[in-house]
Amino acid sequence: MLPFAPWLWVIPMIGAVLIPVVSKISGAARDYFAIVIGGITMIFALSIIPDIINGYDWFTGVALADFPTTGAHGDWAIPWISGFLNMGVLVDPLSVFMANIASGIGFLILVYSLGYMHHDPDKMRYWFFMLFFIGGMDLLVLADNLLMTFIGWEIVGLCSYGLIGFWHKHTGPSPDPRYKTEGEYNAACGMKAFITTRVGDVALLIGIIILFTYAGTFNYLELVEGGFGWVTALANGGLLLPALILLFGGPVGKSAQFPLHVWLPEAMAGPTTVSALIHAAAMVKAGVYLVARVLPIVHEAYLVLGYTEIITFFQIVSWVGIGTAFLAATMGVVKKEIKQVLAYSTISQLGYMFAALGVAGTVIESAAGYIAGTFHLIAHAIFKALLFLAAGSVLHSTNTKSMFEMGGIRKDMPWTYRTMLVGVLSLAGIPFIFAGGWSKEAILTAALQAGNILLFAIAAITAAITVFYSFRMLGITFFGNKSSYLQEMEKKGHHVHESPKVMIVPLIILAVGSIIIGVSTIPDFFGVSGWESALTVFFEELIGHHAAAEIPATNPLVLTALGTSIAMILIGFIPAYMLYIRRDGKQDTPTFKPLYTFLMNRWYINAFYYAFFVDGFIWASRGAYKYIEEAGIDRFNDVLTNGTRGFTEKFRKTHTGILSMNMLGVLIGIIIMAAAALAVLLLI
Amino acid sequence: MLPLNLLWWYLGAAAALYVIGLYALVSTRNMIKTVIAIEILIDGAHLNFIAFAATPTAGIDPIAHSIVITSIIIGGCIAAIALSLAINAYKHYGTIDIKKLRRLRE
Amino acid sequence: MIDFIFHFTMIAAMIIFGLIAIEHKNLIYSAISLAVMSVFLGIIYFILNAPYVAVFQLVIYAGAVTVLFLAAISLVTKAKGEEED
Amino acid sequence: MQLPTPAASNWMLISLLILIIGAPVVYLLGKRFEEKSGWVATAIAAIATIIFIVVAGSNILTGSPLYEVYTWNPGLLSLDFGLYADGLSTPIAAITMILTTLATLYSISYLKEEVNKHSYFALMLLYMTGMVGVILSTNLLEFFVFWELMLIPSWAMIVRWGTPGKAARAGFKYFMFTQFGSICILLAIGVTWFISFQAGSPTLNMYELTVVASSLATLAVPLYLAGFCVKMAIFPIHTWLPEAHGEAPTPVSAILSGVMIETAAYGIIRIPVNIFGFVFTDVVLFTVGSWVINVSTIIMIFAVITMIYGGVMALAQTDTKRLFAYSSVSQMGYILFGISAVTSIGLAGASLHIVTHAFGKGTLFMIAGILMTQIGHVKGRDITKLGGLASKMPITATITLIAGLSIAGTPPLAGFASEWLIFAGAAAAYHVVLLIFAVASTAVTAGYILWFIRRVFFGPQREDLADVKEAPWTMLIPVALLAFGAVLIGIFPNIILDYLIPIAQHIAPLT
Repeated sequence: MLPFAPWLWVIPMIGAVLIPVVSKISGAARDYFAIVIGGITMIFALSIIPDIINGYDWFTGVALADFPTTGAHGDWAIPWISGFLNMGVLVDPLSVFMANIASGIGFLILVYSLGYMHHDPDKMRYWFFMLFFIGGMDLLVLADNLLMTFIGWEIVGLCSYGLIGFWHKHTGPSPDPRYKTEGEYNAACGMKAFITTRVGDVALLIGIIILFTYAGTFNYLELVEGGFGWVTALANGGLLLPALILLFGGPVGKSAQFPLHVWLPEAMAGPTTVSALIHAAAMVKAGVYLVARVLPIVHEAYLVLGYTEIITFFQIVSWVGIGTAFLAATMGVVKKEIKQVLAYSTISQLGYMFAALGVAGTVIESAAGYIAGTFHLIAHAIFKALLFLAAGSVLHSTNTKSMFEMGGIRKDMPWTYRTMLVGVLSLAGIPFIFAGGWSKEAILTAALQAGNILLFAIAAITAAITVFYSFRMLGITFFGNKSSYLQEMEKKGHHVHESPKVMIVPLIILAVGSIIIGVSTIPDFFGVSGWESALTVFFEELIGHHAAAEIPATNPLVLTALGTSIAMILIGFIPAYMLYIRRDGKQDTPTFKPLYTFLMNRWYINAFYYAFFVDGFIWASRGAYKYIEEAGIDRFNDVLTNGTRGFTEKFRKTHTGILSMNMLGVLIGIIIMAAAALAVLLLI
Repeated sequence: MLPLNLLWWYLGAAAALYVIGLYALVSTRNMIKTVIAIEILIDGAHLNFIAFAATPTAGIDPIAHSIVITSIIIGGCIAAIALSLAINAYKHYGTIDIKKLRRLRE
Repeated sequence: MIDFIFHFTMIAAMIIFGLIAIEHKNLIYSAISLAVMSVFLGIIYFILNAPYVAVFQLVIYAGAVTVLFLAAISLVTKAKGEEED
Repeated sequence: MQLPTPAASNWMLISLLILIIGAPVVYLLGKRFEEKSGWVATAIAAIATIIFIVVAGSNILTGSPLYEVYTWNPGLLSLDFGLYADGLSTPIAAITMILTTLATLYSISYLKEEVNKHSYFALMLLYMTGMVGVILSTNLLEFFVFWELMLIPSWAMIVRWGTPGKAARAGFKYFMFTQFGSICILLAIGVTWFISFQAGSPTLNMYELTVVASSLATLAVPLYLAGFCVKMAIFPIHTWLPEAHGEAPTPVSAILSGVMIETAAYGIIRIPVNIFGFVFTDVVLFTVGSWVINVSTIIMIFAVITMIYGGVMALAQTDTKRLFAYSSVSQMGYILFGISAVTSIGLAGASLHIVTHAFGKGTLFMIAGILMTQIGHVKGRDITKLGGLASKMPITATITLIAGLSIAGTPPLAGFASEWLIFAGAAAAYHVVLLIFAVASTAVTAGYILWFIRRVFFGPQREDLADVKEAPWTMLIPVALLAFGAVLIGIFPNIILDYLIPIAQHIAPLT
């Protein structure tokens, strides 16, 4: 409702630029300035929600009003490069949801950071990147064209790079033997994240540019207009599927899907707040957002034109998603660090979202899968931020990363424990009460509805694994006896204590939020209008009236999905309870050693990438430098010069300076010329 | 007027003088002889000019004549200077053998 | 015919004296041969309708240059026993 | 193209004359006040820069290019000495003058230990004249004269003030390669004149040449391309660049990499593409299946090879200046890629990339110079001996990050604005396969830049670098201004592109 939506990304960016200036005043002023900027951004984000609820026809792209009339959100566009590109803002349900996640959760995390980053000396850099990130994320989701989305996309990547490597000065031992100190490892992790996502971005940029070449526009609304002539042109050129897959490359990189998922676990090297905001709630959702943004356009094109390449594309999306979900869940089972477990669970949950969206694209009625995917996105943003912040609270207080050095601290940190429990239950997808319950069931329903039984089965198995590792994490961290590490710390007089209020309050807000979202879905399980139908109405314009006929709660598909979901929760929970919550101080001893090693090494994918793409590439480039550049081209140049010099040196010897010799040369020349003249004469 | 077939003979004579001069330059090591060779060379060139100037097609060309006269005078100067160089070289090094003079340079 | 013979004679004489001028061991003879050659060349110039050239040829080459040569030779030639050519 | 009526004023000539006259003035003054000669040279360069930017810029903003013409040689060829600043040449000339002025300012600190400074600064002004003249000239012979004027002072500076022991060889190589290119250009200028002579209107004015398709045009274009590609250091003939840029004194490296080699790109846009554009698209060399290989495709293939090869070579370097030099090779590939697509978007992108690369690479070379002066001329350029400098030199580290990411094409920095235009230009000519390789090389770019930054600035603090201090302000101000330019152009590329795109559309043979 507040004036204009671009302020959402302009304000935090300007705030970020001002941070170095404000920090000249005092440290406290800087911290509170950042919080205020975050708060203003959140208010702006919240203020757009009523506009959306009042209805907004996305497909026709009716602008609310022209800039700068009061209340303008829609077609705010200024020419950025005249004739090519307008900078504009697109306000629709999806972008408003995403902007609220980025700004709202971002604000809570900024508040939390006041406590968490209290002692850090480099807070100026921290606030700068955090605010810049919020601005970039808002730009990404509010942009009305692909190129600006890409710009926001790269800005968040840049901030992610800056924040993962934030602690590059730490001198502790490195977790990875490739690096000497912890700081170097952190910087390397940031670089790994940037380069890996860059690979996806390359594909995305190619896809955007191909789309631009054929459609002549970057604008989402203009892509829909005009009967999808560009889709026909692409299909005739045989480029439809490649272009879509290239476009999907960006989300694969940014949302850490197989085969580019390797960067996200390393991204946990940054501060926990960063992990919570960037690597759980906001940035990694950018990929899901982009697919959700493009899906209605492409799906509509399929319905109009009927190119089967589009269906193939969505099948690829769904299989990549569910494959990643399974892959990451298995890896998460064995991890020893609390943040690593959460990282793998993030990858896994993102895979779920892609699976839902992919499934939505393969059927005519895309609404069910689409809403399941986007709803899971929102729910996950909230409970994963909660989990990370709770984990951060634990880390802050125990001063260690490994879960096995914690244990039995639920009495010392009651609020952290309670909020963490809410998060874990949400992650496990406990239906009826917690966020994540309904969306998981909806994803399963969508898979069934699409008739994709194999995908359904893998999703169900993954759900069980998810329950298992989330309770494993909870059990090892909070239950059982205190570890020897903690006991030693207590001997030194360092007791585990509850975190300050400034950290606990955001946790509670997020926990309440996830319960509210969970409870609000209760009617949906019984076929009454609840969240699902509300969302369907909400997204109706976006997904183009292709909602499924109402699925009654008694529908066997829904019941099957719900039953499977509950069964999987039990299957996952019982062993986790036996092994980790009711344990008697036992350490986690691997049962199947080969499988354990295999999972611990992340299916050897990471090692493979390092061997081939990092070390292999550097090795190859050094080899190329040595053998092609130095021994080849450079050598050739030298041979050329030396050869010329050698030849002239030899030739110089004939220049004796003796007059007789010179004259002999003249004589020979005359004779040759005479002979030539004679020959010419004779020939003529 | 010089008949055309005779022109060929004079051109041949000029070429012969030129070749003689060159041959002398190649073969001799005496500086005085070198100067003589140069003079013969120049004479060959002069003869060429005059022969052409005397042909019926070109008519008697006073420009060719004046060029040759100038050149003759220059040739005399060349001889004078070259000889004075030779004398100086002789006074300095006691020889006029160009090979020996060259060795002295090194 | 007589005309041709005269021409040939002059040319032949000139070339022969030119050869003598460069081939003779004695520098004095060389210089004198050069002078004689110049005289023949002067005659040829006369034949070729170039009287002024002939005059200059005779004055400068046959006269002045030869004198120069002789003077120079007399200055550079050593007594007996010195190397020649 | 129709040239506008010549302007009544002669500000551009004055700006050039200030530089030309300034050079001997600096030399003569410097004999007496050697320490102050740098300041005098900086002031002269700054005055010329300001005059040019104000005059040409105000004309561009009003929508009419600035054209000045003087009778040069009224003889057989009727040569005019013209200076022409339109939406394409103005930004490039402006960045050339800005970067050179800042490099001159930077040189004051860099050359603190050197002797004979006044000759250096006099040469610098001459060098600047050459580059600006190349960009502004309208006449092919005038172009060539300035082209040579650009070569000789830079060669002298490399040889005299470069890395001791290595600079002579590097300078020789630079001179020989470039001179080879110059000969090709001279030949091509001759052929161009002959073509216009055949067409009945002999002229050497590159804006008035109208050329019809002839077989001689297909001779002229390869000659021009060979000549300019040597200067641009395209793949097989690039080896002079890493040596020359690596061993030159660092401010000169910044100019060499930042603007000088781009003048060749400007030359390709202005001469072969503008005059003989049809050769690029119409001359089909052969066809592979349905893939038509024309001149444009061949150049694009070389450009892509250069992009990837330069990037891979940069990964293998352990010497900062050589790393940046190979990075320049790679970036020249981008520019040639944009040009050789001969689409209007591609040309606009390539022209913008000339400017953005000048900002980015100029900054990075000056950063290398800062490391060398603050740490040591030998040690400061060896990446393996550096580390953890971010806490010692926070400003330098920040600026390096900005400039490096701009080179790597990260929005919202300048490099991205030009790179996507280049890629979109290639896509507009439907070179999808080449496009994929080209965009993939941006990942390599990000790789070597970030790896460099990580190795030099992040990681543990090394004990032998404990007493390193932040650079003096005469070095920091230039790099900060350039980095600010990179950010500014990145956020508002339209301040250049709005005036560039109409000209690119006019030049481009393909729409």
